[in-house]
Amino acid sequence: ATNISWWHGMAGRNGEVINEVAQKFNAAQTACALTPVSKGTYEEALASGIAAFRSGEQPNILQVFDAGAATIINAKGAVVPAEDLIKEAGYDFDRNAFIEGVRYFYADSDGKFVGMPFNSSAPIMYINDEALKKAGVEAPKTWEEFEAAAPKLKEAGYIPLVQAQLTWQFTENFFSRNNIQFATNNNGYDSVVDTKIKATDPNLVMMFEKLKSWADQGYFAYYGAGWNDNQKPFEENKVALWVGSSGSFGGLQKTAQMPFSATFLPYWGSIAGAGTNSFIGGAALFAMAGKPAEENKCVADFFQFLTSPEIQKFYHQATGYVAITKEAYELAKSEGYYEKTPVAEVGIQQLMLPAGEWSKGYRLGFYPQIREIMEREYGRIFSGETTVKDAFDTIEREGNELLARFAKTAG
Amino acid sequence: MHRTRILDHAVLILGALFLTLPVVVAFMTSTHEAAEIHSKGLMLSPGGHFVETYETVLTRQGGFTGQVTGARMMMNSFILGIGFAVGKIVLSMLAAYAIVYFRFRFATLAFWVIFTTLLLPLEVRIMPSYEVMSGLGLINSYTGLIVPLLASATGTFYFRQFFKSVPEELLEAARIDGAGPFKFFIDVLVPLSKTMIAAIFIIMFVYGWNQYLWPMLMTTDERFFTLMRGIKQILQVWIGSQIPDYNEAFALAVLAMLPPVLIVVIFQSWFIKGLTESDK
Amino acid sequence: MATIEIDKVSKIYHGNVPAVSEVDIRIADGEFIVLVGPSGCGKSTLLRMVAGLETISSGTVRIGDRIVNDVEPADRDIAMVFQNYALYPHMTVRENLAYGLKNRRTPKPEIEARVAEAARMLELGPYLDRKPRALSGGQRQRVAMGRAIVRQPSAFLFDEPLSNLDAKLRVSMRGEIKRLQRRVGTTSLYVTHDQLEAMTLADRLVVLNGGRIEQIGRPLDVYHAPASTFVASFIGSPAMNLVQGELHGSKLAIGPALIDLGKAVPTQGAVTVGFRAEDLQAAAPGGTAAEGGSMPLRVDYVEELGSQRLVHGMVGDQAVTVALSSDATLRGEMPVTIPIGRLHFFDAESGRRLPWSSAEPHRTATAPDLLETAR
Amino acid sequence: MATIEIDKVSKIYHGNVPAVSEVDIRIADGEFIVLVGPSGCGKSTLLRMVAGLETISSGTVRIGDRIVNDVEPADRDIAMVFQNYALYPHMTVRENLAYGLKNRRTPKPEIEARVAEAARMLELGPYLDRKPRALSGGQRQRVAMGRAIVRQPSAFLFDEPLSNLDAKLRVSMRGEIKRLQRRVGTTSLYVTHDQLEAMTLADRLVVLNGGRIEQIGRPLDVYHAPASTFVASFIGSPAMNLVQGELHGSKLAIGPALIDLGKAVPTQGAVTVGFRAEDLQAAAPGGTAAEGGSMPLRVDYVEELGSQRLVHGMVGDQAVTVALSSDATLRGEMPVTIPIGRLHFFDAESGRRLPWSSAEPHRTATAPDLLETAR
Amino acid sequence: MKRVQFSSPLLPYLFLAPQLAVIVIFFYWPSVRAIQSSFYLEDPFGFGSTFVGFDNYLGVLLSPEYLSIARFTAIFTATVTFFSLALGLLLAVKADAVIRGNAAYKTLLISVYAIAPPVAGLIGMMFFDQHIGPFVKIAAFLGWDMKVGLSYFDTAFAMIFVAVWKQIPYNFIFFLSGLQALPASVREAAAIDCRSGIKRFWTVIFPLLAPTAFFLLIINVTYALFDTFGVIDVMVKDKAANNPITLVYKVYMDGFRGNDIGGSSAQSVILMIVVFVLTVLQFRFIERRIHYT
Ligand SMILES: Nc1ncnc2c1ncn2[C@@H]1O[C@H](COP(=O)(O)OP(=O)(O)OP(=O)(O)O)[C@@H](O)[C@H]1O
Ligand SMILES: Nc1ncnc2c1ncn2[C@@H]1O[C@H](COP(=O)(O)OP(=O)(O)OP(=O)(O)O)[C@@H](O)[C@H]1O
Ligand SMILES: O=P(O)(O)OC[C@H](O)CO
Ligand SMILES: [Mg+2]
Ligand SMILES: [Mg+2]
Repeated sequence: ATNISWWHGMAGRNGEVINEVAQKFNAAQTACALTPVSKGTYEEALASGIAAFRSGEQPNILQVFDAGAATIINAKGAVVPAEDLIKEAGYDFDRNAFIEGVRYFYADSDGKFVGMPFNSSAPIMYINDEALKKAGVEAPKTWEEFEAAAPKLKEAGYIPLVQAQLTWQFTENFFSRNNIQFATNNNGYDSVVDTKIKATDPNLVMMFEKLKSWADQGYFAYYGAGWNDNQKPFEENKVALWVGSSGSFGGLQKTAQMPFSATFLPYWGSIAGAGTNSFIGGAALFAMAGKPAEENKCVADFFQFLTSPEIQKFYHQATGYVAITKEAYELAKSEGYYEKTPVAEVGIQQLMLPAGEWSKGYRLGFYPQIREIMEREYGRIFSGETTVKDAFDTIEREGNELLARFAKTAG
Repeated sequence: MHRTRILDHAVLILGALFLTLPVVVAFMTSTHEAAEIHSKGLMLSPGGHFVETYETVLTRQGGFTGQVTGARMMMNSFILGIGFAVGKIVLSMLAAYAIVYFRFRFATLAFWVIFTTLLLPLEVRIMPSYEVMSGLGLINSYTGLIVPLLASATGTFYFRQFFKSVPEELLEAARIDGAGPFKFFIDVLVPLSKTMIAAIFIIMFVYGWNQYLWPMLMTTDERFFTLMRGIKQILQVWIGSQIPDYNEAFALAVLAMLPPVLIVVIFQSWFIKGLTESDK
Repeated sequence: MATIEIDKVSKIYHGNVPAVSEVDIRIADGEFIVLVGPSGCGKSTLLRMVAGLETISSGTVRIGDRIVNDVEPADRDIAMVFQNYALYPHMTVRENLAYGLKNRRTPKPEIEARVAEAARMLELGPYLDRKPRALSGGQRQRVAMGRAIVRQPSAFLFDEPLSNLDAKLRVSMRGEIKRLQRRVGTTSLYVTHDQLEAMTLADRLVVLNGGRIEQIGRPLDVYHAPASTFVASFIGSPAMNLVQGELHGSKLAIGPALIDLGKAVPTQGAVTVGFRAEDLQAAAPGGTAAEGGSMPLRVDYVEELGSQRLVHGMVGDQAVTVALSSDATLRGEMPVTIPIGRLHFFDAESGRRLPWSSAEPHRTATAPDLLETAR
Repeated sequence: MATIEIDKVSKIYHGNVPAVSEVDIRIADGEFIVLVGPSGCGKSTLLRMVAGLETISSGTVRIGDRIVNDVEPADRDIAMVFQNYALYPHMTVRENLAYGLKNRRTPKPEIEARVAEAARMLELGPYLDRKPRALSGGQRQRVAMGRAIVRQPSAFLFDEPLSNLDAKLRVSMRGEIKRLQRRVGTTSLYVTHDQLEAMTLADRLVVLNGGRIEQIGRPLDVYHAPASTFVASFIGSPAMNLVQGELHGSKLAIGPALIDLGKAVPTQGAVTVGFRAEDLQAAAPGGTAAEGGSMPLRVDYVEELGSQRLVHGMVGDQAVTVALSSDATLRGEMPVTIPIGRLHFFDAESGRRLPWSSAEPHRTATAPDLLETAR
Repeated sequence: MKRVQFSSPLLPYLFLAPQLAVIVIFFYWPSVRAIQSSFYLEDPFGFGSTFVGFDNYLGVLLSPEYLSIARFTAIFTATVTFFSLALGLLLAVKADAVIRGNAAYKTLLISVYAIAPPVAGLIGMMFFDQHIGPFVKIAAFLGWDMKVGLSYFDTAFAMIFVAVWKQIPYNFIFFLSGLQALPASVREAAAIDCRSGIKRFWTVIFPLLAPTAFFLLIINVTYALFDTFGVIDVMVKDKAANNPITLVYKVYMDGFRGNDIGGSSAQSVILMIVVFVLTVLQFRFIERRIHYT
């Protein structure tokens, strides 16, 4: 059999599910043998993949997360576009089989799939049912509604709002949910040259000013950049509303000490055209270039295998990540999965909301580092070391420097 | 002279507590259930799940190939620790022998070439090192894990200091007794260096065992994962969106510290002796 | 066994001051030569050149009839005993003794026989399986000796082999070394800075000073006719009294004392006068000087050694020590006399011995000769 | 200045064998006491208990009229000179000297005056600003002495202060210490294992053996009337000859020799007989024993010391050393005589001195007394 | 070196060869590559690189972010070095002073030596966890609302705390053996000359320990600069955010995580220079170091 390797950035239960998927693939056919390897976090998996590529040791398949998409897609020659690979292997490829929210993010500006969407998630809002009942409020759809409900939630003895990742949930998906332009050059899709991030967008600044004032009033709590630090209080029934990943669902079911449900990530009612779908989160799989044809064929076989409704359904149910094809979604639905576990449907529904001009995706080079800058500045905002205004000025300046630098290296 | 005894003991007891308590807590915590730790925090008393937790950690077949058990990682850590220590001792003893006991043209140059490596730890040149390694096809091999770490002069430095302290007359007596360079090395110097070798072995074993970043980069094949790599894996859960298996994390941490700590504690007298001999 | 010829040998370290300058010594087969001199005078350097542990800057060293300048130490057929013994700490006594032989590929049975013989001679039998650290200083010293003996070399070289021992042990090991060397009859070159050791051990002793030979001779010859003030003050304990004197005709003035030498001496004017503490006698107060000159001694302090007492005092402004039997009477101020024949004269400037000096260079058979008959 | 009283002092390390057992010594004001004994006999331990560096297991130590058992070393008003000098390597000589005074808050001008005075006394002036490592052994020793002197303590404690020096320097520093102590008159307790040092320095010496006092006495008393074979063999060089003898009536049999003591002695049967090498004389061959017994000596080997020769030989199967003047004639087999009055008898079992023994315990004024008048 | 040495035309080179080979291949080659890359701007995947002269250096040195990390590194290094040395010394002095239980204390105090930095980080991270960390609870009791991971100061405190904790045993061992190697008689002489133990310590014992202390100073600086990598990596939980990090961590972040080869190489070279200067200082002092024997 032809051996192919797959480096990913998942651990724990999610890592085990990846192993199960690979086993299923290996069991389903004999021509190819797939070996997945955990390379640490998303960031580390990308970095390891790049380091390995430089010395010709790259795996066949590399899992790259949303923020790293630009890095790998812009490196012409690093990957074989998934769509080409699959077609070359003699399979049909139908972009429209994928759900709306998944369709564009890992595609080039022509819509050709470069990466193969795999574990897709959406930032959704988890709801502590007990808390809302106690406070006598409904789950907010907009931030305005949240503002109104917050004092009551606080009064009921809860921290009204906590989130898990400010960059993904309150920055990137702020732009998508409110349908605002994130960066020039069509959110970076058109060219790397002269792409500029619009971090000082007045609406974004307003959002964070709100967050800051909510934090000051006790309506919002921030525990730093660590995901788990922020998730913990929700599990412990101290928090009313928690913005997390649709992929957190499986874990929460085990740890949450109270009944919970979920709804869409709120948007601002005051912003015209808001309420569009969110960017897809999670990660995609990329076929690395420089591999022999028979290995590429195996990769194509695997991608094909992945998109099969059964596997999608399995993965969706085992992890909480959303199904990426309509067929798989329908399958799960038809089996009554969402009636039993309505929370599992929230993410996919959010992704299937109508798209806006700016909710397809973004493509920014060195974006993992730009996220680091944001994380740093957000930390400063909430520890009172800087003002929201200054923070975004810094993010925009340093972000643009990085983008310019990236343009140079990619040019 | 003997008045402040009680104060002395108080300071020592506090110090010992300060240093060892966290380790004890880590151990105690590892014997509780994850959910209990999750809600109640760290533990000071034993929890009764010692056997299960450690059995799981040691034998649960993680990874895709099912080969990443705690025991396997432990074995790899051992191979790395021992391989590194032995390699280091062999290379550096030979080099120090040449430098101290031979008169040759480029002695000073050799000395400097070797000792400038004290300048720059691996972390700083990690990227180019990785490239060189993969250029040589050493990724995913014990050689690749071990050999590059040998590229530093600490061992040579220790042995050089030690050899310098060996009485001159021994070499002179041996020469009169008809021992050439090989004989002298094998018959006299190596046996004389026993304590020193033991001490360096301990130091280097601990160093090799504790390697973190390098094995993380150098191994993509699960068969080569070390304990530190395993810990990293567990930590990742912390970062992500799931509950960490605190108990297992601590069990793994305890397993990771147990062998080197035991070695240091058991052989502490050699260790201290070696350290002081090499100090000057 | 062999002769050793050291011919105009010099050693210059780092193109600098010479440590050993043009030393000539011819050592007869079986002879016991002691190199003696103060610290830093070049004794070890010379010995180590003979051993081959130090390169020879100029001159030649011959062992037997072979020039060994370029011969490896192991091939010179010598054995050496070091000050700190240089035993291999990780080997047992037996292994220490056998090591040199093994390296020479001596057959096993012979090694065993020689080790056994050496152990017997040195009474090391019970310790053969101990490591050196389990031995006392004296035992270690004996192992070092044994290591030299088993090799049956042409020559023994000793570099201060006793100086790490305490006083009592030193005296007894001294005797042992001497007896052993007599017995095996091996040519020996022995370095020490202890004049007593030199006197008692040497067939001939070589006094070194600043890398040059000051005097070579049989111990008693050197004792009784030191070639210079340096030798005079170095050999003998307590050290020879050396005072400034003035010669006028047949008269010698030492501070306040005037001594009649009986006959005129070739040199006149300022000289250094030497006389040994034990040659001085207490004169009866007010009595006349018997057969020598008398000097007034102001006693400073007295050291009781039990067998004798050393009286330290001043003659004029010069320090003089007198060795008296322990029953002599003492007074604060006392005249002491010196037999004329026991006076030594040295040039006041160069310190070299002057031809007119104590009449009797040696009086009896020297010890080695006697010993031959005594056995 | 003060007296020191050591009263039934014992030291037991780790509840084990006692290092010092029930030692009683009363040291008079200004007296110079030397503790002497072989290695490990407890000398240092005792001294260190007086210094306060070691706890006292039982008994009391009194300095002046204060019991100091629980007093800190710094408060005992003593100064100590260590074997390796224990100079503070990071301080200059001046700072070394001043350190103890500074800690005592002595006024600056006084410190300076005292340091200057000590430096003058010990001729340390030129080295005051050097660090110890730039000094020779003798100079370091003097700094150590100076450090003790500046403190003007009630007592000096010395632990083998000279044993790191070479032979010549040791002899001269010995003289210096003695003179200095006389001059400042400070009560002193001095430890050494060198019997010569003990003899020459002590007003009284204390011979220790296995933690117990073997004998206390003035040096010559001890020399001439050793209380036991231990003391006899320890004090005096060469060591006293000790041989097995048999007493029958007034006859003493030593191996082949039979000596007539002239009168019967209380003890009979086996005894240990002691006589000093220098008390033996060579008898004319075939001549009759003059006023003592004669023993046939088979000469083994001879050591020439210049001033005398030591003849080592056997009487029967017992080793005997004879010190002869360097002009005595030697033969392989020679009779030696011993004055009856110089024989010592010891119990064959216990080694304790037997009442009948050499008639003249001491013959002249001892040195210290003499010195008083000599100055 | 030795008074007597072997001389052989080949042997010394033979003995040196393995070590030199390893060093040349795994040290010099990568180091030269690092210096080389520092002058280029490279595409992460290695498809091309542009020579940019000193741009990478300027970029680094002019970045306020880099300078603030440098500042933190300096503070971190100084604090960790100071506290781990001081506490190690304090414990060593006390362990040296007591006789009873000496061995037990020694064993307990050095046991932590062998713990890997990431394991130390892991334990530290749990101790300072915002939700279950016992230290945070103690701090809260004292009125200190500790937010490790959010508050720069609190995180720095926790990092320093863990780094010091990990390093104390090392210093303890060296100080203790240094103390025990001091000539007993000098300490006794001091006991006779000076009543106050504290004064004695500062005027006699500490100056004599200076060589050991100096040696440790260098070791500790190196430790704080480089070996704390594992501690920091674990304690920032993969998200540097506005948490304090050190220069080495920044090299790793930019180079390995950020794929900015040129920039991180320039940082490596800057670090090389810093360490080089430190080493030169070290050698100078060691040469001049007083030998107290
Ligand atoms: N390796 C060397 N390099 C330079 N000078 C040296 C060396 N070895 C000895 N010397 C110098 O040569 C002279 C003679 O030294 P040597 O060791 O022979 O003296 P020594 O008589 O044996 O003295 P000691 O009694 O102290 O052993 C001394 O001045 C010494 O400093
Ligand atoms: N700290 C200690 N612990 C246990 N035993 C000790 C200690 N110090 C000394 N001893 C033992 O006490 C006895 C007396 O020792 P001490 O040092 O007083 O002898 P010493 O007469 O000074 O010998 P030396 O001439 O060798 O200095 C010895 O047997 C020694 O082994
Ligand atoms: O935790 P995940 O997999 O849902 O991913 C979240 C973000 O997309 C990471 O950038
Ligand atoms: Mg010498
Ligand atoms: Mg002693």
